[in-house]
Amino acid sequence: MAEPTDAPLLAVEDLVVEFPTAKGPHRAVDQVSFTVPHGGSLAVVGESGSGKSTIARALVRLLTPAAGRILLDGTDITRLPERRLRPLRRRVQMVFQDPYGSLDPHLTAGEIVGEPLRVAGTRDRRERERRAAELLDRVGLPASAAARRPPEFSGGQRQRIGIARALASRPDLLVCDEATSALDVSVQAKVLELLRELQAETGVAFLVIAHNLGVVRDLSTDLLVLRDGRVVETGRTGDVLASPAEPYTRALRRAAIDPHAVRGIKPRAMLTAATAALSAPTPS
Amino acid sequence: AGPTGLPGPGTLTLGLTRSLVSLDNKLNQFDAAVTVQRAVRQALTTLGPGLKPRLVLADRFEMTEPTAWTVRLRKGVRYADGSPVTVEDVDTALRMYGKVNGSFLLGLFPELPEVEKTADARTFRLRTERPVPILDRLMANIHITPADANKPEELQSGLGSGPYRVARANSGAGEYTLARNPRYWGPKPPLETVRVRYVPEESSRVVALRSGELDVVDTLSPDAAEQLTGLPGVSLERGDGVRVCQLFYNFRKPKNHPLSDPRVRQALAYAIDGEALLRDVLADSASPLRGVVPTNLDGAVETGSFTHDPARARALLRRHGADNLRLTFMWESGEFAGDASVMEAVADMLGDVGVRVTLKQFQPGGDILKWRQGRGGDWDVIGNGFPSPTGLALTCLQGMYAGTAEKERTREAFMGYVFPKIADGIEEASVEVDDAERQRKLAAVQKAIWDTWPALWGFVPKTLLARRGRVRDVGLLPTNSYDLTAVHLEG
Amino acid sequence: MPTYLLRRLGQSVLTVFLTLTAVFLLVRLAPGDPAAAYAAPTASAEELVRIRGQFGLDRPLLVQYGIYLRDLVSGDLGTSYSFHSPAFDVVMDRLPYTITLAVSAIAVTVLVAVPLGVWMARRADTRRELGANILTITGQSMPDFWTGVMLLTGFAVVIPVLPASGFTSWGGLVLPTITVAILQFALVSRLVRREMTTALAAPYTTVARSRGVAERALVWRYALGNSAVPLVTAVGTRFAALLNGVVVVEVVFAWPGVGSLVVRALETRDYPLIQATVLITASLAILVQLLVDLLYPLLDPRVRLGKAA
Amino acid sequence: MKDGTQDIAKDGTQHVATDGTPLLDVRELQVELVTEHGIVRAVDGIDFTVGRGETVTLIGESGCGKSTTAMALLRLLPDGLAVVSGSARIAGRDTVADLAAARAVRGRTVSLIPQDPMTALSPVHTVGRQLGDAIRLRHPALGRAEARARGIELMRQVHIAEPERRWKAYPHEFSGGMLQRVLIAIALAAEPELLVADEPTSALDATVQAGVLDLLMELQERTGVAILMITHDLGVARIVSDRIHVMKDGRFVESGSAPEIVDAPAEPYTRDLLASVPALGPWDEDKQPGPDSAASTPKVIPHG
Amino acid sequence: MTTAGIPTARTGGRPSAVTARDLARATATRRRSANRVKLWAGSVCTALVVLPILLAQLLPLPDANDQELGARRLPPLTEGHLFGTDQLGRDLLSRVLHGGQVSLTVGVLAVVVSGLIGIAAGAAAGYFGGWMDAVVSRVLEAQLALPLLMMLLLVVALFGSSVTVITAVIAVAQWPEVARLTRSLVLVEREKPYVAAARVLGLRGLTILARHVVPNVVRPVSLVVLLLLAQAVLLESALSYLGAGPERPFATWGRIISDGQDYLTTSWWLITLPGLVIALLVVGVNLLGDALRDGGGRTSRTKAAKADGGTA
Ligand SMILES: Nc1ncnc2c1ncn2[C@@H]1O[C@H](COP(=O)(O)OP(=O)(O)OP(=O)(O)O)[C@@H](O)[C@H]1O
Ligand SMILES: Nc1ncnc2c1ncn2[C@@H]1O[C@H](COP(=O)(O)OP(=O)(O)OP(=O)(O)O)[C@@H](O)[C@H]1O
Ligand SMILES: [Mg+2]
Ligand SMILES: [Mg+2]
Repeated sequence: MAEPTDAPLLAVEDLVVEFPTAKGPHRAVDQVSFTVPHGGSLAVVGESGSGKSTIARALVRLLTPAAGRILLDGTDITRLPERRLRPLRRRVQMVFQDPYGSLDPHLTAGEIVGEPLRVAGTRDRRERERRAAELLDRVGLPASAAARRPPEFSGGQRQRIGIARALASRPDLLVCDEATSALDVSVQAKVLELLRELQAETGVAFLVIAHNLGVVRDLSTDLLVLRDGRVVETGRTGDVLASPAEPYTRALRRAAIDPHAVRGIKPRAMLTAATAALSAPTPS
Repeated sequence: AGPTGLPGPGTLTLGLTRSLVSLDNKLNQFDAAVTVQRAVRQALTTLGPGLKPRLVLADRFEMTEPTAWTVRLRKGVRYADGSPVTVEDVDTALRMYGKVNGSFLLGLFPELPEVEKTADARTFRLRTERPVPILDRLMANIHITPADANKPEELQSGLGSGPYRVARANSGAGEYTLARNPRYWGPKPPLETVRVRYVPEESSRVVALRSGELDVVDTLSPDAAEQLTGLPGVSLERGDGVRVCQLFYNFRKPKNHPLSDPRVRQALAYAIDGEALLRDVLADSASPLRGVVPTNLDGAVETGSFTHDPARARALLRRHGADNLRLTFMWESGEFAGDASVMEAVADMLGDVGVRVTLKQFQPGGDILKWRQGRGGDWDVIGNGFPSPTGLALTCLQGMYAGTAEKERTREAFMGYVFPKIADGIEEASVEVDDAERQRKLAAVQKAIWDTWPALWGFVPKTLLARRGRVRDVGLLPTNSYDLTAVHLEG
Repeated sequence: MPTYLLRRLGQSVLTVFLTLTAVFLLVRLAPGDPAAAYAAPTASAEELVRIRGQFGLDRPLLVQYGIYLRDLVSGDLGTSYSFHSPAFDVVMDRLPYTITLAVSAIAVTVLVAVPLGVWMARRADTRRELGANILTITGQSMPDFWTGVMLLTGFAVVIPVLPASGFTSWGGLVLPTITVAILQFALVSRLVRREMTTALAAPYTTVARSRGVAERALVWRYALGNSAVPLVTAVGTRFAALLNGVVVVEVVFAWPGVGSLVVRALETRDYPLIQATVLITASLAILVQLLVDLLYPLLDPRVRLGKAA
Repeated sequence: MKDGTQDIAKDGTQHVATDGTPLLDVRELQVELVTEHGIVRAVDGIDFTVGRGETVTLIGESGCGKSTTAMALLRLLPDGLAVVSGSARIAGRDTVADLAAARAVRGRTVSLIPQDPMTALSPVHTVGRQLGDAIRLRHPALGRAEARARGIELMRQVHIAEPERRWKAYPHEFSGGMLQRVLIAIALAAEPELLVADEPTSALDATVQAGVLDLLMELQERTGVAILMITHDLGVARIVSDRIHVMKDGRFVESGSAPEIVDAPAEPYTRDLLASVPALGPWDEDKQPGPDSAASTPKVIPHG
Repeated sequence: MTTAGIPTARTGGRPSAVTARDLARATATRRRSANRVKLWAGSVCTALVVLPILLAQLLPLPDANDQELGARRLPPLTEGHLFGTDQLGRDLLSRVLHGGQVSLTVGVLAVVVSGLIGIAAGAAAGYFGGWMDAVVSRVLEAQLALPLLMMLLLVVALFGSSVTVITAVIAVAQWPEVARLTRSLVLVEREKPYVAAARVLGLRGLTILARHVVPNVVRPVSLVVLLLLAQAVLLESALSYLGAGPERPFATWGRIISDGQDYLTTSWWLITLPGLVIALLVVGVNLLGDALRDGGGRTSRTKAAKADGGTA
């Protein structure tokens, strides 16, 4: 494992990602820069289509950026060919949004979690099984889970398997792309709790992607607000949420309905305000 | 045609087994096609009942010298477009036939005669180098076409002097409609229209005949004949054919091979139950072969017959040191009706006398020629049919048994059959001008051939034709064709 | 779109070209001699050599290929050995029959199998559906020869309402059409059933029902509209395949299509005819597939050309 | 349309309209699903009413039977799956007992706004066509062009920009929020008295959600339509409802007015649900007198 | 999903309104019983064909090649011949059963080979896309555009008509079906997040394809492969009909049928009975396949259907 240097764990410089469309390239991420320190946690928020997932996919090189650099501990991985990238892949892992689709349905939970170990070169099957059982236990799944297959688990349980798989690689950075948005509130709360514990325990750095401001609040120290692929505002999570500086961030903040904050019968004005602010033309 | 495709009252519909590519016969070897071809194009002569030559475009055709025949064109014969048939046309026709590569007809001619004009515009002489005593029959195959339209290939146009002209043709689909030729020089043919259809599958032809959609279907298989027998409204015509089918031995075997010994060849023949094959497998649609060519051919004689005696076969084989033989039989699909069944049955019969047989079936277009010539692989017996469209034993004998060492150099002797004495005998007979003497010579040579046991077994398939009851006077000839001008419809 | 079309066309032309090359080589490598098939069995070796020369088969393979391509470019597909006329004309004599049969068989297939599939989707898992299923499968798995002759016997002899063979009247189209269609029913109806089951269970169907859309419109407009792409693919593929002719059915019904023509051409080793038939039918079949591809965006607006789904 | 319903009291306890009968009256509704693994009782005897102009919310975690309830009311559950008993009277006709009644109310008295906008429209038909169908079902006499005019007007009402152009567009060319608006427009085409909104916003992101909810409330204000809202989001329930029924395992565990349930939940289950909502914490606007400033911003702004 | 599958015997004691009739009419019940029927009928039909074939040598039957010219074309149920005799007086049942051994072997082998080729080519085309896809797609297109039977005849002419060649030829004829389906399934499968997850883990392309993608498509594909078995048998008969069947006197089904064609109108059983045996096998295998598929994996099926359309 690379020893901490002055360099941040992850540095993203002027990242640009484009998609080809019928009307020419569509710039989904536009000149985004940020850093994540070792053990740190950064949240990226923004409305749907603002480019959050695109950043995540670029970080794990499921996409190749059009411009800019992604530095992992100082190593430029932006354009590394797959062969050279493979050894570095374990350091950045991802928890996917879709708990139903992100697990291979024909493998058992044990095999899924054991897979990164195989990649890492653990040839011994028993050793892999032992480690997988440990990891499953760590994310709060019973020992019997190892032999079952994904369709036999609930959404929250599947998301735990996904987390265990990501952890198996002993990553330095965990990218959580809306890891809880497919889950209902009560389940989501439990998964968030687990992620918090894991960070406290292993010191893994987080890049949390969400459109729900509430989710990021406990999970991240820093916040980055994205709109139409561009960074609108950054800062400490608490500060930004408590007093957003940019109108857009304010609108986002207002759109998040907090049941505790609602007063009166059918306070439609609360919605109207949020809607109005968000629909304001994009400064471009 | 009505909704069910039934032909009209004046229309005769024929269902052919093979697609008729053209109404010319320079390359076509398909016997039943002759019926249609001759309705459009005519020759100087034709083969009538009893395989005797009859005059058509010529009203005189006589051997006036050993090497020359005097021929006179019938007065007033003309083509469908009204132009007269001339000597020039005959001359051109002969030259054009001569230029065709690979023609079967050409193989029948020992040499092509030259046309020698005379003072009379209608009379000419056909001259050959050596005597061709059968020229009158051979010339039945040369169709006469206007000289300037003739080419050394099959003619696509349908202009001829026959009783019918082509009204519609789709040679790709093998479908023709013939209409009466209003300018026909002879008596007006009774049929208004003749439709020719290509119906390859036998079951379909049978169904179409039963439903009245086809009036005549030719070249029936034994099974189809059996099916049609006794059906109301359907009649069968059958007669002896001019084709001989044999399980012919390979005569290119090394000297020490058992099959090189005529006694072994004969011994094997005892194993074959020809009667059962004819009765059960061929359903009585063939006659036993009692000579080396069909005995109804002019000049053919009975030389012996195949007898079934497995015990004797076994004993003889053992005596000649040929037990435990393993033989390979080959044939091409469609060589004769029921070919596969016959071969399988024969293999089984040989199995009963301890001879193990491997069957090798070739597909049309495949390599059987190469194998026949001994270039493909080793084999012992071939299932083969050999036709004699001239109705003469001589042409048949020449084709099969007249192999010489010289021919064999290019592997052209029929299955390697080379017996110089026999070849000489045939040659002598072929140029014998005197009829009686020729017959005598032919008989002698046939006996000699029989004694060489060239075939394991043989038979003569019958010509088989089925017609609707309303079709009358189909005079089916042994050549598997008939004269369309004689046919008429009832009701 | 134009670039896509051009690229697809280019690829298709290449496919046809390679196909043709493969056929060119294969027929020449396969045993058998066009000269021997052409000439009488009694023909002399010398004559065979002459015939080969006449066909240009005495030249090296590469030269033959070059000549073939040169002629092809100038639109000459060669002269059929056995028909003694331009191979193109021979194929064209027969092509209308093949296309007629293909079109009518596909039309009947669609007209019968689609309603049948819809019916099966709506009666899923009932005994009657099982019966229909078994029936179509049985129909498909009996040899087509058998089906053809049974139909022939039934409708031309026992109840003589239809002609037995050939295309002398439109009635002659009925039996071959049915025979070919029977082979497709099982496949298409099962496909429709599968698609319709999916579509009828899809949320948009329920939602449409919730807004009062009549059941009939649900089935025929919404559900079937959403099954169009796989259906058109399957039908298009079948149609393309039928353009090569249906040998057995053609033989049974004396239907002068290209299927039996090419088999016959093979039996006589009629190289120019084989090549011409392959060229023409392959081009047609590939064209059909191209058209089906171009049809997708019209059937499903989500499909964009040039993009795999 | 229904003018008489404008006078609904804001008091959440009153749920009966002026004519005395509730618009929707559900009694002892029980839905049993015959599945491969046995019979599942998805809805286990619930009673509730929705009066004209009212919003009643069913809330509960995933799988508690909310959607099943909604579908059962409209007889949309497949016959081969669900056995429904009890009664559900919509405008006086029992849709549970009488299939014809269900058919008659669908698309006329009641409209459904489905859970997932992305899959709720046929992907191969234009939006206009599907909206036009709904309009012409309600007004069979209308011609194509008239239906189109009316549909475009509806699309404008739900704040879809450039409705003329979008009439010919396909569902995949719309964003989730816009699709939800289209679905609302389709629902409105029926000029219904009752809207059944099955989680109309849970598939949407928080920002779009606000817009859709705002629209629904605007419509209710304008037309007086009654809404049966289904959600698992307490925030949403709190903001739009008059009354809330908290559902668990097919039964109601707690019912009451919106402020009662959210501000003073009696049942531990409700409290759990509430606690699971991630807290956002206070922010600067909380200190301000209220969202009056925001309320004054222009309301009708193209969205999406 | 927390309350998924509330059991019938739930507390609370409200009586269930589900009547026996409801239960009988319910889709789940119907599907289950239909499935049971399919499984049973399928097994019975298949076993009815396959078992006697496997046991052909042990059954008290005349030799398949034993001719008796006097007893030719006897109708079924005469002189102890259950299926009658053929044109050379051989026992048809014995020929069908012994022939079935060859035909089934040819069928099974052909199907296995075509399945392997089809899955490999289709999966590679679907997963890697690009030129690989272009090549496979064009080959598929070309094969559809070529007259199948002519090509098969050519190949048989080229390599002879041994059982091996026939098997290979049928496999070649059938792989497009498998490849097309595999490709369309893989196109859907490769977009699934678990494939992205595997890439993020650092697995290489081939490993992902072999370990994740193929195992997930192999089930629906194998069902199609199962159905191809029947087609293989019919294809062999078409080849025999055109004279390119295995060498005589091997009694394969195709050979029996093609030889019997001449006698269809006089001796219906020669072709009808073997035809029915094939049909029985096909129906059996189809029903079994249906039952197995409906037994699970329904989701992958519906998605496959969509993908099928969009790309094929
Ligand atoms: N494969 C693609 N091809 C074309 N455009 C794409 C593709 N993927 C994403 N985009 C576009 O890029 C932009 C950013 O998409 P992205 O998925 O990153 O948004 P997001 O912030 O993750 O939204 P959500 O909250 O809905 O997941 C969007 O406008 C989207 O339409
Ligand atoms: N088609 C079905 N087959 C079997 N069980 C079903 C089916 N549909 C619903 N259920 C079961 O019925 C119960 C209620 O489902 P329902 O869809 O009404 O929940 P919900 O409250 O709408 O959940 P969500 O918030 O996820 O939409 C669940 O336990 C579910 O598992
Ligand atoms: Mg995203
Ligand atoms: Mg729901």
